[in-house]
Amino acid sequence: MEISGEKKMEMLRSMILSRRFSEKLTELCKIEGKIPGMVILSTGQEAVGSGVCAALAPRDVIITNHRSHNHLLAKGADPNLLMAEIYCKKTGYNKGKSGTLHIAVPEINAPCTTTVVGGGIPIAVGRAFAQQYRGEDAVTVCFFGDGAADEGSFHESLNLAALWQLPVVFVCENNVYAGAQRFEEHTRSKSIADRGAGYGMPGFVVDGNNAASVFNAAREARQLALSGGGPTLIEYRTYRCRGHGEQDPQHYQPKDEIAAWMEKCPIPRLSGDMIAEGILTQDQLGRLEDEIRDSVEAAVGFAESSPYPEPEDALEDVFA
Amino acid sequence: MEISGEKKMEMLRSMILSRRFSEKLTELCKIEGKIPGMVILSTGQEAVGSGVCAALAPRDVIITNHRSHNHLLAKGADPNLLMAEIYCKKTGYNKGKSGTLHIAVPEINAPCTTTVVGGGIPIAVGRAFAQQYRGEDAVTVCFFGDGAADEGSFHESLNLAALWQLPVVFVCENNVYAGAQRFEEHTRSKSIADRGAGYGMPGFVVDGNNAASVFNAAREARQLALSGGGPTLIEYRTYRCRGHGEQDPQHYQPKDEIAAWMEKCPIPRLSGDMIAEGILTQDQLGRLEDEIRDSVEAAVGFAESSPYPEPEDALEDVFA
Amino acid sequence: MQEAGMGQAVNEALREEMTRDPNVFIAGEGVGVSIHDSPLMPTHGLLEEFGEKRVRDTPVSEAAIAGLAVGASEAGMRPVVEIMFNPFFTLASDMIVNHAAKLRYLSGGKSAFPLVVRMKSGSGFGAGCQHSHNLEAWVCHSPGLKVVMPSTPAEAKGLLRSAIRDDNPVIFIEDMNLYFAFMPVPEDDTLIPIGKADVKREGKDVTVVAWSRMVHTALAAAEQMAGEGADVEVVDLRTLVPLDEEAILTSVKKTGRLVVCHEATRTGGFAGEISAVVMEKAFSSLKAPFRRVTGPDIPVPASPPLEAFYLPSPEKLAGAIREIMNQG
Amino acid sequence: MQEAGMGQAVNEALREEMTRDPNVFIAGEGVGVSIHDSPLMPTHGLLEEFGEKRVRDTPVSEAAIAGLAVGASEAGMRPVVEIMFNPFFTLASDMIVNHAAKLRYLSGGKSAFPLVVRMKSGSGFGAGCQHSHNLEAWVCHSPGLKVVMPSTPAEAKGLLRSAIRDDNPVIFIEDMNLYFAFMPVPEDDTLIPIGKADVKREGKDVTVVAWSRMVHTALAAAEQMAGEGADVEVVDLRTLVPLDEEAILTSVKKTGRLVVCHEATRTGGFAGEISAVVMEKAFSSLKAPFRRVTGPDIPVPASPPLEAFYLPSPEKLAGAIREIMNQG
Ligand SMILES: Cc1ncc(C[n+]2csc(CCOP(=O)(O)OP(=O)(O)O)c2C)c(N)n1
Ligand SMILES: Cc1ncc(C[n+]2csc(CCOP(=O)(O)OP(=O)(O)O)c2C)c(N)n1
Ligand SMILES: [Mg+2]
Ligand SMILES: [Mg+2]
Repeated sequence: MEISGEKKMEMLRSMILSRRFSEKLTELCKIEGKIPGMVILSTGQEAVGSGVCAALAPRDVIITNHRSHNHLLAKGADPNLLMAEIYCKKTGYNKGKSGTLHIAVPEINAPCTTTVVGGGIPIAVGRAFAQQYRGEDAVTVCFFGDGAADEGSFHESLNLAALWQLPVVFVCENNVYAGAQRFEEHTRSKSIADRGAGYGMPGFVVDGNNAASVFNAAREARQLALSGGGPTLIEYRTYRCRGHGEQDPQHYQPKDEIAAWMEKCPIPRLSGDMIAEGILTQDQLGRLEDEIRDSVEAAVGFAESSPYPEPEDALEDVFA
Repeated sequence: MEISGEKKMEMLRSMILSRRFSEKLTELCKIEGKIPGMVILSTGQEAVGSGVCAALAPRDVIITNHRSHNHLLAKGADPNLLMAEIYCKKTGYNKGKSGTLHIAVPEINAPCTTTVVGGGIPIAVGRAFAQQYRGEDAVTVCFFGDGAADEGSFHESLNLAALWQLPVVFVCENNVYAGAQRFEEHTRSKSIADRGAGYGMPGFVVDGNNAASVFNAAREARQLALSGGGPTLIEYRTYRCRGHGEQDPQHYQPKDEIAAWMEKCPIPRLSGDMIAEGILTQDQLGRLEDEIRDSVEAAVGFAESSPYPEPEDALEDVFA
Repeated sequence: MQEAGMGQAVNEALREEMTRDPNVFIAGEGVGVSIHDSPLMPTHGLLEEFGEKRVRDTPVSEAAIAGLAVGASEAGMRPVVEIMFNPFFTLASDMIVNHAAKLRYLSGGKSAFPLVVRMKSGSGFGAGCQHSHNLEAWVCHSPGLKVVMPSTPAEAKGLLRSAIRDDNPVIFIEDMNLYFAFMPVPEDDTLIPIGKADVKREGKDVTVVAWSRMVHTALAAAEQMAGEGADVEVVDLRTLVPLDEEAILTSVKKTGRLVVCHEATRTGGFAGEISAVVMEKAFSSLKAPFRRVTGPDIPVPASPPLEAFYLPSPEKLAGAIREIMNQG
Repeated sequence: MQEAGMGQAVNEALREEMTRDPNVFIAGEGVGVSIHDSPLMPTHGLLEEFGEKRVRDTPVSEAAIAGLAVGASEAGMRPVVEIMFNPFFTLASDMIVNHAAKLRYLSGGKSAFPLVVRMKSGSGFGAGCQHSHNLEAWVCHSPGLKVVMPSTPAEAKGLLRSAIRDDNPVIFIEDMNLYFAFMPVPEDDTLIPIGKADVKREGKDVTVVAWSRMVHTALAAAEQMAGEGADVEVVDLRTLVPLDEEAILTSVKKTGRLVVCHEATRTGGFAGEISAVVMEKAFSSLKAPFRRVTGPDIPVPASPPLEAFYLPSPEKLAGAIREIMNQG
């Protein structure tokens, strides 16, 4: 299907923002003690979050996982508040209680982020249930990894979502690795999408490094869900260009494999297409890059200058 | 494949024993306070346990579930000790600690019976792992229901078993119901066997009321597993002719559905074939029935005359 | 006042809350069409009354059931889901403990998860240890959850209504034996606050703290001891988290003696928490050693004499009371 | 004697037991090829040494990992499986609590399940509450399981070897902070018996019971209090189940004062069990109220000042000791 220039621009901006944001974190993580916890990035995978979220309306909900920053930025998270949370500052989205791994942003309909692998999937089903129950014109998208598809929670959730024809799109981001384990080392199945059939649910394998294909598949699945056609399982094939997290030396990842996938980087691919189509100039791209770079620097500035929470703040927010 | 007369005889005997044993329990359960706990029977489904176990060697292992009596008898359990355990007597297989629901008979390689739905599946994988690790010429069979196939444990286990090509045969006994829920009310999938593909595992739907088909499918799957070809998922289609358990009034089960399936009863089907083939006479069948009836009566007598365990025996057998 | 079992009381509470608030729905295995065709069961008749939209039979998938509650509650709905038997909580525990209980905190207080998880518990049915295993101590040790264990139908009704209206995840545990014990249930719409214990019997010599079915064991033991001249106070916790420390301490300061009775196994049971609170905050009031009367550290056996041995009885409890009456 | 962290000590124990007994194998997520390329980690190098047959990387499937151990151990193998972080125990809990712990009992003593489940625990890494959540109280409340939580590398080594040789399921919890704390580890093949506590510091005024990382907190607090003239005895439980009651009671009978320190959250934590045992069996020896120094009843927060606030510190522990030194 035709994708508007505006949507393409939205995806491009979102991917570049996500990439610069990640690159900045890669840099910051090298400074001992700067960023608490395990920073986990989507470098190279940006087309998935950015393409899927471009296909969504603000009222649509996403549930994400440990590799969330790209998804959250694409859904409209404020880089300042996101960075401040990653820094574990009081001004962050979750007052520093979450840190980098579980950032929840209900105000943009990204209300639950979990780092329990597979944990978001049943929750997404529950969120979609509420949408169906109330007759909302909205869907829920659940992002999870190829490794997560081996958890029992995946199975129970997809079966239930299909049974009840809930308006949910299951987005499996197959980035070749689950921790240090390659895809073919954790399942004998040819694809995760193949599993859809076992639940009576359509399943597709889609190029996850092509923002346009990502967008189109998500748009169709969303449409199906909105029209009462139930859930879809989309497996986006992409690649984790950095380690599992920033502390991972990637010793088990072949260098030439990384390089080959870097060649397939979704950002120049989309910007190149847009330039060829005449809807983007090198100049505009340069200005976009600059603007994004500035906003990332501003986010770092905001986070750096923000205070940590007070120790006793730890006692708040357990019960409503 | 050709099935020997001996094997057919073995299956017939095992099915009739299981049926009479169950019918006796149905009777006993009507007597208030006679049989503790929830008695759960396989009436109408006997071809599955009896056909599968006939395809196994004594050294092969079975892991069974809440609906175990047929499986255990078919694997060679002693009716006396089984009945005594169902009666919760000290002389039972498990000294009354298990009762009807979790009877374990390691001496016939039926070492773990669990009533947690789906709970046996990961354990079967572990048991098969030990067989592979040690290079044993044996397989593990795991019996579970159609409802159990919706549990997360099913998914994780089948994926792992396929990945490691373990010598295990997954036997899904699809008896149309999971509790009060019909098959099509708990999954949108056309079959449980369809799920095999998602793990890279062969999956078959087989008539579960035809002992010969049951036997043949199990024999092939066993052969594949023994030869290093990994696991198979077999879904036997059958029907639960009684309620979920003996306390279930079956109010949600259409009477004509029960009657129609009773028409497909696997026992006369096999004995009829055998008579037609000339390997069984009416007379022999009558003697077999008598003999089995006597052994079931004897089992009841044994159980009735056995003592209960002493209260303090409860404290034993926690730790090895 | 009508007489009813706890299942019926739960049923009434569900019916009334579902009628009051369209955000309330129920889900679980057999909550609609059940193998039990009995009006004594908690969800009996609700499917007929509220329809398939609000009474959702689920596949046998405990993690999905719990996740359904987590996700739907975040959206402002008020799910009441059932985990059929307490031991199957294990299968839902990641969703409950790592998600329902923690996601609000992780959001910095932005999200809320107003859900109720109902679970059946209790031994006495010969079903064995995979069906009978009281695990309230687990949920009590999971910050972010409230835990309710009523002892009477009337309180079950009032507490469940409060639990459904509470903005936090509440674990609501029903002893199945109480489905078959008929007691008065008011027809009004009383709410009983979560976090308040109830003194079920006043006494001056010894405090017995109990909850759920064991409250009746405590009352029976108290009667027995009354014949021996000991005046037993029975404190029914009703809610384990938040714990009504004040009620416990007030009683112990009066009596100077404490026995805790629970059906769960001994080691690591919630009696330990109560002993710790009392030892921290009313140490000087204590006149005699503490006693616990609990299930022994074994899985619940199926055989009737063994299962009876497992269960704390009024006699065992009276024995423990007697022991410490002679001291201090 | 070599100096090593607890990860290295665990590594040695695994290596030695795998060498000794071909029935021992290890399995889990990243136990072979790991994202951590560090010799400080417990399973480092074992894949290279023992090969893929005995060092099994699994998919992200905690229930299957635990079930693998249950099934294989029934066959007489001795699996040592890893659940990466303590909160993910939830996902394995049905297999461990309803199966590993109960199936022997259900078999009437015919089967045995000689397996070890290793879990990493402990806060301090800014990873937040889904990675940091000490749940030892859960497994301690599950009859059929033994529970080991060592405080030093040398004891981790000796205890893990005993755990692997034990014919029962053993839960072995390693605080990750101790992977980076170097202490002497003997090169001999000492076995430390499960079920024996160790007095890490003798003292006459107050007993501090602790385990795992908190033993070091207790020792630091004891040093601090020594400067104030209080003589603190530190009892390191090492094993929580079976509990070495004798060691605790002997110490409390000597000192008359008890503080329990654990990292897990307060309500329902294992300190309650210890208080109950002491209150039952050494009541008359007690001179002062009991104190617990534990994590507060909150999920573990990520932000450094909040996470530090969560952790019981030597200062907080010293404060509690000081309070009860002034009494009795
Ligand atoms: C239940 C659970 N098990 C293990 C982990 C540790 N862990 C974190 S991420 C990860 C790998 C997940 O792989 P995948 O789902 O493919 O996501 P990716 O990291 O590749 O995006 C693992 C094992 C966890 N967080 N949760
Ligand atoms: C984990 C778990 N959830 C729920 C139950 C209650 N239960 C017992 S049997 C059963 C239905 C199982 O259906 P199926 O797997 O099809 O087996 P069948 O009874 O039909 O043989 C249920 C829900 C249980 N025992 N374990
Ligand atoms: Mg991945
Ligand atoms: Mg069934």
